[in-house]
Amino acid sequence: MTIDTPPITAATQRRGTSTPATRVIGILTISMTIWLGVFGLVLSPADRDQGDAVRIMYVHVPSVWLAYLAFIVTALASGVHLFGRRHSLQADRVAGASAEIGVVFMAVTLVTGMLWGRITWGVYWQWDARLTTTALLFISYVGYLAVRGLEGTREQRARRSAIVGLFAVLEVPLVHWSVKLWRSLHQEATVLGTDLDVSLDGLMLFSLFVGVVAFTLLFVWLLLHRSRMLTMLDLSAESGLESALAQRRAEGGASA
Amino acid sequence: MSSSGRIQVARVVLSKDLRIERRSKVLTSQIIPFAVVTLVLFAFALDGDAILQRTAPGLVWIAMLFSSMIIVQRNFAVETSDGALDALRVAGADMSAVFWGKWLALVIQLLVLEVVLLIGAFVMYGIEFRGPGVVLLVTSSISATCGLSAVSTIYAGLASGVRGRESLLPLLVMPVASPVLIGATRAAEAAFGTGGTVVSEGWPWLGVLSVFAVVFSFGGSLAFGPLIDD
Amino acid sequence: MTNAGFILGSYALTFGSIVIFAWRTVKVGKRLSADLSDEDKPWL
Amino acid sequence: MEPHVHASGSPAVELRNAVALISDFPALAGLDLTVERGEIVMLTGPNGAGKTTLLRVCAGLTPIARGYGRVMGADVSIERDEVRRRVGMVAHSNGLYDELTVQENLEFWGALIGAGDDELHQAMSIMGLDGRLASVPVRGLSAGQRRRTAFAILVVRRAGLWLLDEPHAGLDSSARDEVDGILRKASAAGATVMLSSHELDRAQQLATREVRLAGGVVVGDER
Repeated sequence: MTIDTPPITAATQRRGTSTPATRVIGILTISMTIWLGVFGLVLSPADRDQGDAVRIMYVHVPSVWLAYLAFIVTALASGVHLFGRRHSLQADRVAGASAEIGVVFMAVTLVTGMLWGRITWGVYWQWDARLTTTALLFISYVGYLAVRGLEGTREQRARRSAIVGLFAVLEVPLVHWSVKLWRSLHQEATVLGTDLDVSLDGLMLFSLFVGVVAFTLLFVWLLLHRSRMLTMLDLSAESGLESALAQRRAEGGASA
Repeated sequence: MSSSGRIQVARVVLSKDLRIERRSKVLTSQIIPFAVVTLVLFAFALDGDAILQRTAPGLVWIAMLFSSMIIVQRNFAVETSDGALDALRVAGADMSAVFWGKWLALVIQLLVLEVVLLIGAFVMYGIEFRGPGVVLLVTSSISATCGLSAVSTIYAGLASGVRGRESLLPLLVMPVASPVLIGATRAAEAAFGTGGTVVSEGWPWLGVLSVFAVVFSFGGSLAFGPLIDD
Repeated sequence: MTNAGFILGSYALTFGSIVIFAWRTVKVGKRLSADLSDEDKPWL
Repeated sequence: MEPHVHASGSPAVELRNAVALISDFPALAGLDLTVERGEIVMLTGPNGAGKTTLLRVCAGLTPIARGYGRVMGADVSIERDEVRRRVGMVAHSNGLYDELTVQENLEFWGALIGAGDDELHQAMSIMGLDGRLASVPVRGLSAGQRRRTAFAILVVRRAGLWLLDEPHAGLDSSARDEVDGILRKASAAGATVMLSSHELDRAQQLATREVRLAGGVVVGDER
């Protein structure tokens, strides 16, 4: 089987999914992340109540922010695909790329949250509204990615996953509301407050701010690269169509 | 298609599903025994009358959730085993009407199962029905069943005809259905007075369950066509 | 620093995941890029 | 019972350079085909030639990725629902509910499209399904009887274009003759028939035309 490959120039190959813009964002992300490390681990003070454990917050809160941001982008892009006049496949790829990023950071959030919980509450897990909603949301988006992996045409994949993506968003307030109601009726289980019982002073707040900025930049960088990667994944299948058609017709000619 | 035409399609699909169930008796000969065995196994695992009485509402609803996965898979296997779903598509049947028909068929099957499970919990776990709790129990169970049925039907439709549907369906349904599990369990606890709860604590749950049922039934009727027919 | 293992572990986990995920994305992108002509890359 | 005849001036099927993809595989690779009303077209060709996909495209089940297609006067890309209303398809599977009787299966379809009882009975008698057979659950039928039930549904639906994927498969020779007889009758009543088959000698007897597919395109066309 021969596949016609376009001429490969060294420049094309090296370029990959990056552009000047992503390189700038990348450099900004790296420098902000270094600052996050410096502020989070060195410059910011230990908390009065939590001690050094508060330092986990500087990676935990930005990751959960990034994950939720990613899922919001997935929902918006799903809506653009489903309700847009052109049923854009590019929107679908953005939705998929964003969900993949969200799932990775949701996993990071859950694990860092458990480590933090182990230090401050003495247990890894508590059934409070925020943790439970986060865990269920994580599983929902694992399901979303499973739906994207189903066989079928790109249009089918896009439509199915856009619908599942929108249902997953509908689910968030319902899950959160029900878990919250559940916990509020069972006061005995909420001895350990899971709110951020941290009094944030100036430098702590600033460290958190650095983390949020760093991760927002990181999200933009990852989304650009990842959606371009998914676009190429689709296109490389499509650009094979001409040769696949020729090959398919030759099959007919041979047996006629 | 006119709205009377839609109602006609939904009614025809509903009566067809129920007639198939009456003929094949899968619910009575397989699903109900499975659910009852689950209740018995819970009793072995959670050895102790006090624990069982305390957890009875939750166990009943977990058994419901698992059984509903099997019933809905069966309801869609009927459509796909001989290509009837394709035939429905070629015939241009209104898919949102098909959704309502299959949704109501599942609601009815689940309600039958629920009655059996509640009787089972009454006999085996020692729950007690209280006069004022009955209204709460009935209304919350119906709302929960409507919501659960909607979610299951949407995702069973999505998963029908793809490889690996048996494992995909629970992965998709379980997280979404978690408010139903929480709400139905808490409402049932309030209705039974489990752990000293009073009936009035159950009413907010009826709200959660009703909102869930409305959102996912109407969402499902809109989404079902595009999910199945693409 | 008290609980240094947990704290440094969280940082290592977070940054490690980011690096692995980003590196894989870029690497797959480069591999695919080699097989496609520039018209197929609307961002260029 | 006359099949619906829509915009009878146009051909039953008109495909121009149609490409249909199954995942990324071009099952139809730029196929051209015109079928006039009333023809009985036999599709032949090796396995994987694209026969099933061609039938599914005509039924509005598989979309075309490129090219142009009209079926019974309706555009397959734009007026998909209209196409579906005018055609009927019996694939390898018959689309029947095993637990229901022949009559109940027909009643289900009749109720879906609002056909009356007399239409159902007429369809059943055309297919020789009246009397004792009517009240037998479909799971208890022979392969030929199941096929006849599926055809009866096409009659009830008054499909103008019958798309049949291997209607002879799994049938004994008398049942095959029966199928041929039914198709001639349907054709005489005004329906256009497209069927795929591996049986070349049957093609010559039954069909008014034999279209040979290979590699997702038409490679032979004999009347």
